[in-house]
Amino acid sequence: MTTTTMTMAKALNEGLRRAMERDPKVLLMGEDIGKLGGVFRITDGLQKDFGQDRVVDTPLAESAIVGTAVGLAIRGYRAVCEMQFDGFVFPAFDQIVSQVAKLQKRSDGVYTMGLVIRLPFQGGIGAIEHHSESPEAYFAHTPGLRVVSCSTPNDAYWMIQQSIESDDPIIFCEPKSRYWEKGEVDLENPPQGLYDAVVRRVGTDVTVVGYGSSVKTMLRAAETAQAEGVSLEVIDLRGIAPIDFPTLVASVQKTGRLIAVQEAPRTASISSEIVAELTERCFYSLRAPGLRVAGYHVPYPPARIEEEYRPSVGRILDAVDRVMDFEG
Amino acid sequence: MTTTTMTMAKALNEGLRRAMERDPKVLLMGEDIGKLGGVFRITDGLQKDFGQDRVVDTPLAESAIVGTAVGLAIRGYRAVCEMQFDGFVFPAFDQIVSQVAKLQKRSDGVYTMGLVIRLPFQGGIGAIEHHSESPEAYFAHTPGLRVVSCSTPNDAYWMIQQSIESDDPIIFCEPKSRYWEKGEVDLENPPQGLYDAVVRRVGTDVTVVGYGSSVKTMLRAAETAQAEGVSLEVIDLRGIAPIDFPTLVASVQKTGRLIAVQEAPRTASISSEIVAELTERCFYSLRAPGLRVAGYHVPYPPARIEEEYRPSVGRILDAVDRVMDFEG
Amino acid sequence: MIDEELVQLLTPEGERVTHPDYASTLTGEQILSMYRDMVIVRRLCNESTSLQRQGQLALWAPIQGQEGAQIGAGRALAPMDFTFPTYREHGIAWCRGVPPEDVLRLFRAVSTGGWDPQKYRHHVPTIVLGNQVLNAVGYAMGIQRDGADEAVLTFFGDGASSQGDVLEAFVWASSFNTPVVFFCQNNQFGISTPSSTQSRVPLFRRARGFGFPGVRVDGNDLLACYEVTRAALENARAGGGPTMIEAYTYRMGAHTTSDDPTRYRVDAEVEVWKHRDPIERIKALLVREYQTRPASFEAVAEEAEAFALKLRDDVLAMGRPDPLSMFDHVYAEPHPLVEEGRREMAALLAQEGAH
Amino acid sequence: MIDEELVQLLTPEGERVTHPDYASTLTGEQILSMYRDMVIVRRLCNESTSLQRQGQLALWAPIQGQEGAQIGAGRALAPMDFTFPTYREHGIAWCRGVPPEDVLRLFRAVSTGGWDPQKYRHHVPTIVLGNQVLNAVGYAMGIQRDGADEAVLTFFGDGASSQGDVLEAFVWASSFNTPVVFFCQNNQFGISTPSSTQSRVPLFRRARGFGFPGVRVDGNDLLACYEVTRAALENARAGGGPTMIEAYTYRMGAHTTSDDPTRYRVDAEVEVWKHRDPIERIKALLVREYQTRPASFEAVAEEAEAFALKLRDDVLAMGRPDPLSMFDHVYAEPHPLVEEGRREMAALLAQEGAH
Ligand SMILES: Cc1ncc(C[n+]2csc(CCOP(=O)(O)OP(=O)(O)O)c2C)c(N)n1
Ligand SMILES: Cc1ncc(C[n+]2csc(CCOP(=O)(O)OP(=O)(O)O)c2C)c(N)n1
Ligand SMILES: [Mg+2]
Ligand SMILES: [Mg+2]
Repeated sequence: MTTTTMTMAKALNEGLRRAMERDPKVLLMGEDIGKLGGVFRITDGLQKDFGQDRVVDTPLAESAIVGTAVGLAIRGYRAVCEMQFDGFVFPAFDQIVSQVAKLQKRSDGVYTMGLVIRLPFQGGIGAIEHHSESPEAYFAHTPGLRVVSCSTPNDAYWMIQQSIESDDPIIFCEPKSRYWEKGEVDLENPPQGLYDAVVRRVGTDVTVVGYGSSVKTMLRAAETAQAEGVSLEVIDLRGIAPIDFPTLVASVQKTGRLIAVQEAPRTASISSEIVAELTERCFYSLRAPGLRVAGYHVPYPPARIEEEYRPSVGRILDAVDRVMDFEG
Repeated sequence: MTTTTMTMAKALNEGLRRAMERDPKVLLMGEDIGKLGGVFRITDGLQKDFGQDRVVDTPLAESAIVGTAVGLAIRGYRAVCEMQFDGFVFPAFDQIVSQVAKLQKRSDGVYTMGLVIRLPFQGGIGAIEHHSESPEAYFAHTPGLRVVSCSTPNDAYWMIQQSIESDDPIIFCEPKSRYWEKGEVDLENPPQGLYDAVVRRVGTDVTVVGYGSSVKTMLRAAETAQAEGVSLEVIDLRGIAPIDFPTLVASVQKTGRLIAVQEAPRTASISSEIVAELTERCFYSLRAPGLRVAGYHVPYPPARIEEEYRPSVGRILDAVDRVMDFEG
Repeated sequence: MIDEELVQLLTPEGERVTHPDYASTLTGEQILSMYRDMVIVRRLCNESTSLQRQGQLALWAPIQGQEGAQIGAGRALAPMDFTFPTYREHGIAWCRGVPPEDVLRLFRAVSTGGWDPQKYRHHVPTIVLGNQVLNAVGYAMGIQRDGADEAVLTFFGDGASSQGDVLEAFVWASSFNTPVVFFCQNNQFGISTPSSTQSRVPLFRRARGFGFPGVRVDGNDLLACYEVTRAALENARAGGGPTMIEAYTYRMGAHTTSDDPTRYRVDAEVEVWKHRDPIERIKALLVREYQTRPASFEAVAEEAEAFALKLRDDVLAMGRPDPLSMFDHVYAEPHPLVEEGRREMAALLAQEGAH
Repeated sequence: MIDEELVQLLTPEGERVTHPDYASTLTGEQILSMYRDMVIVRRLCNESTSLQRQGQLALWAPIQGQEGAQIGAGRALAPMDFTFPTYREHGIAWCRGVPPEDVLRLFRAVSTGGWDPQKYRHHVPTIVLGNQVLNAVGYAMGIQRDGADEAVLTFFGDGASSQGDVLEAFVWASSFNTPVVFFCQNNQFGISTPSSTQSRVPLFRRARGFGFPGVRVDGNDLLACYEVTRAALENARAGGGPTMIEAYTYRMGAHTTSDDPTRYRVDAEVEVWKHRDPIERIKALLVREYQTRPASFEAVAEEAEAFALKLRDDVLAMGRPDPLSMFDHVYAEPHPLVEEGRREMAALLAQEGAH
């Protein structure tokens, strides 16, 4: 096993590089991704090595980035589109839900829409408005799309490659607050399937499930809970759409308690989906209702108070208390 | 009580007329809403009576319809924007989630965004693609917006007026397949609050909740179930965001069983939200998991097979059987 | 219709006029064959309208009056070019070889596409106005990367010209100098809205401000539409970048069979345009210049009738799709929710079947 | 910089030039006062940059080099006009009377707005590129309906000029002939992307194709920016409809304090533009033509220093907002989820407080 330590940003960069080396049809598109290497430097150095035709600094229009990626897909290319920030994916929303999500169907399978839309998502970096959004539920709700999120450098490295290889369109959510954290990357063997949920910490009392930057928060909560004698099983969802329910069911059948964590607001969200579906699948296993720890029902707040908005260790532990003490 | 019989289309038309008569700041904007009266004739005759400045035939661009409505709101106007069909709201998505939903907050309450976006939504009229979508979950998930849906001419008449009077932005979902069905309209007294859920049929065994065109389907299912000895309590949600949970809780505490119905796909949807939240609120009342009867996870199909896609009496009754027979 | 900015090679009376930049290169034989295309496509349109009236189609979007623009543009294509239509490019579909009954699948509501877009190099219909124009530019970016001698022809209407997607496509096409030709059929209406609402100046002028040429052509003049499109496509293939063509024409019929144009326009206007019929114009030319005999026109008419009969049969034979087909091709790779839905529906159908 | 299409009333050396359409109407006193504005705004910018370096601001978007464009445009406004900025219009905010510390609230990450937009008739910053341009056109539609003698001035950059929203705004402004002036600061970059990626032809030419005039003005020439904007606003108020102004300038600093421009541009270019500094140019004019004494410049400099000190104090005094304030003003009317969140957070905060 050849492993190297690198940041998630570097792992993504390396993953993109490998995908581009492997398949000449892969190209990257986005704002400032060439010379600048992207505002997060995820594409650093790639234009120098692969040229302007494969690492395309585009005019400033997200609908066009995605709309032309669709045309490139029809022509047999695989575009990896960078949205500079989560909050700027919305100008492209129409192309995503009306064309990207539907064209395989509309062409009766003649087209494959093997394109990837990279979104640096979630908050936690002290940014100004529109730079800390969590729009994954919009995409998960849309048939024809797939959504994934990485939480470690190793997953970043492999999942970006698996996403590019996929013939389906994938919204690839990158927890921007974790870009600079280091981790081991196994350069030889992919960890598991792109949509497989992974138990990051085994536990017995409560299943806590989330994705992206929440994984680290959940793990911290598990540490604290352990000290207080409560054992949390922490699951990294990875596949946001589709969700790997068998893995979640197995965990909840064991623990009997469920908490779903996300930064996005709660209404009609991924955590709503997890709670609703697991309630259906594990009705008699659940000793308390599944709870959701989510962003509040407000626009993402100014960064000085963002940590009060985001699911914190404290809020997760509060939910743990509630499911542990639940008596209806 | 002065009641008159009219179609939902006419009730909306009359409601718009009354709102315009009452408040000179109310204006209507949309594609083909003037001379033509809109493709569904909801605005029929209004341009003739209120002039081109108050019933504005716009250029063909939805982002601009909503984007200019925002500017009009800042200037103190109340724009009622018609999206010609549900599937054409997506070009305006960015303006809706980035500006409409956030500007009250961003201006610290100096602005009010009292605008209404009318969406003829759901399927059932044999239309071609993009004309039968149910995008309500996207909006319900977005803090700063409100979402409602009418299911009767009386509600249409009153809810459109209440929506226009509201200082908050409202996505107003009109079940287009019910436009031509007639009902009694009370021209004097509004039925209830804009977001209040209403029990349309009292029952004891299962709470069945939905909105828009599904209400009629649920009522038909209740008829059939009655014949088979099962009593359904049918609730018309009306307020999709926020949801009137107290009314739902009261019903589920009584029946102990819950089915949420919608045409939209199931993942991260309104029905997910209803099931998740009611599980939390009524954990010990529920004798079976709340079930969801929803559109399948596919793009809305060609109209010849749309009735297999939409929640049907058969599918609702199937879910009824499952909650009645539930043994885990 | 004396307009210096309008490219015309044939008067409404079918008399030739010269133009400094464009000359007709078509032979009499080619013109007759394109005449045949126009007649057949109009027949397709009429047949579809009656099929709709008889409840056999859910909807129909007629093209009467626009046959000259569509057959002119469609016949200017090289086989390897790729086209991105709206929902109204029946004439283009015909030129591309799409089986006519396939064109009707969308309108019979048995499909959301209708044909194999790669086989005919003709994208499936796009209903969300303007989306396809960006897709077309992306396809053209692919052509550039392949170094292929191909071009893209994409369509939109005067109404759609106001959509951000179309305008962004102009930016991109110019910025990347892509081999794409924007063909705007200004049929003067977006449903009820007159094109003057979309622009106070002629639409073709927009292109110039984005850095590439715009041309306004008489959209009811087959010869002019052919030559202008051919030149623009050739220029694109040769690396000359994008062109916008505004084909100035008129929607003689309703927007769709659901529409009632009497609410927003006067008969007199329609009458004026009847005299500019693209088919009659070519017929006059053929008679005058090529001495085409009545027998030839009759032969075309008969062929069109036979065509219509077959079309009708083909459409009536189109059964209701298997409801389970809605689960096909949603994704290229297996998806648990799709499979769950398929199983659920199969069980429900079996249950119903059992009753 | 000899460009026939560029309106200039002052050379980089501060010498007057004449223009057939525009003449300077400003008195020496006015020019000095605008000089003062430019100096203060630049000082604000420098102070903010150091505040950011010291960790007191989350981010800063500098305007060095664009002071001429912004003070020129800003001082051309009538009090009742309304402005729609991006995130970089600090000079406009200054002219509108927005308290300078309010401009920094967004960048200190204590607010997502910062000032009372109705009071100063200056909309809150818009970060999603292009959104505000449509909002501005809507506001102008309101002015029309009120029959008011007012106009709207809206800002965007060369990068944002590619966004569908900006282009749709052009369509609408033209179609409804709204009293709106589009002020595009072409500072030649959208972060790292050169403006040539957004357009191969000068941006101002785009307007003409949409049916209204476009003017390119030397953005580093205060006098020209003032006159061109004033004329366009007057024309708009008089019912003459929209104008697009492209202020051709240069972003001397980084895109924001997070940016590293050495990655994508060469120092030599920046050097060239240093000689076109809008402030130096006006200073030269004041000295040459109005014999302004060093003492006057020193007084301005001192004022700017005092201003900066006060600004710093004001910023440092800006406390962390009450976390519970995130629940305020989300809706105008009560909302159960907002109230639930408020209660939950209050309880959590109380719990923490109790520890
Ligand atoms: C984004 C979007 N908005 C609205 C519609 C509804 N609609 C369908 S056709 C049409 C008019 C289009 O006019 P034009 O572009 O001139 O094309 P034409 O129908 O005249 O060929 C409208 C408004 C749509 N299909 N897509
Ligand atoms: C819709 C959208 N996409 C991307 C961004 C990220 N972004 C912020 S500023 C900027 C460059 C803008 O360039 P320009 O319009 O020229 O304005 P300038 O910053 O030069 O004043 C980008 C890409 C954004 N804010 N909004
Ligand atoms: Mg048209
Ligand atoms: Mg710029």
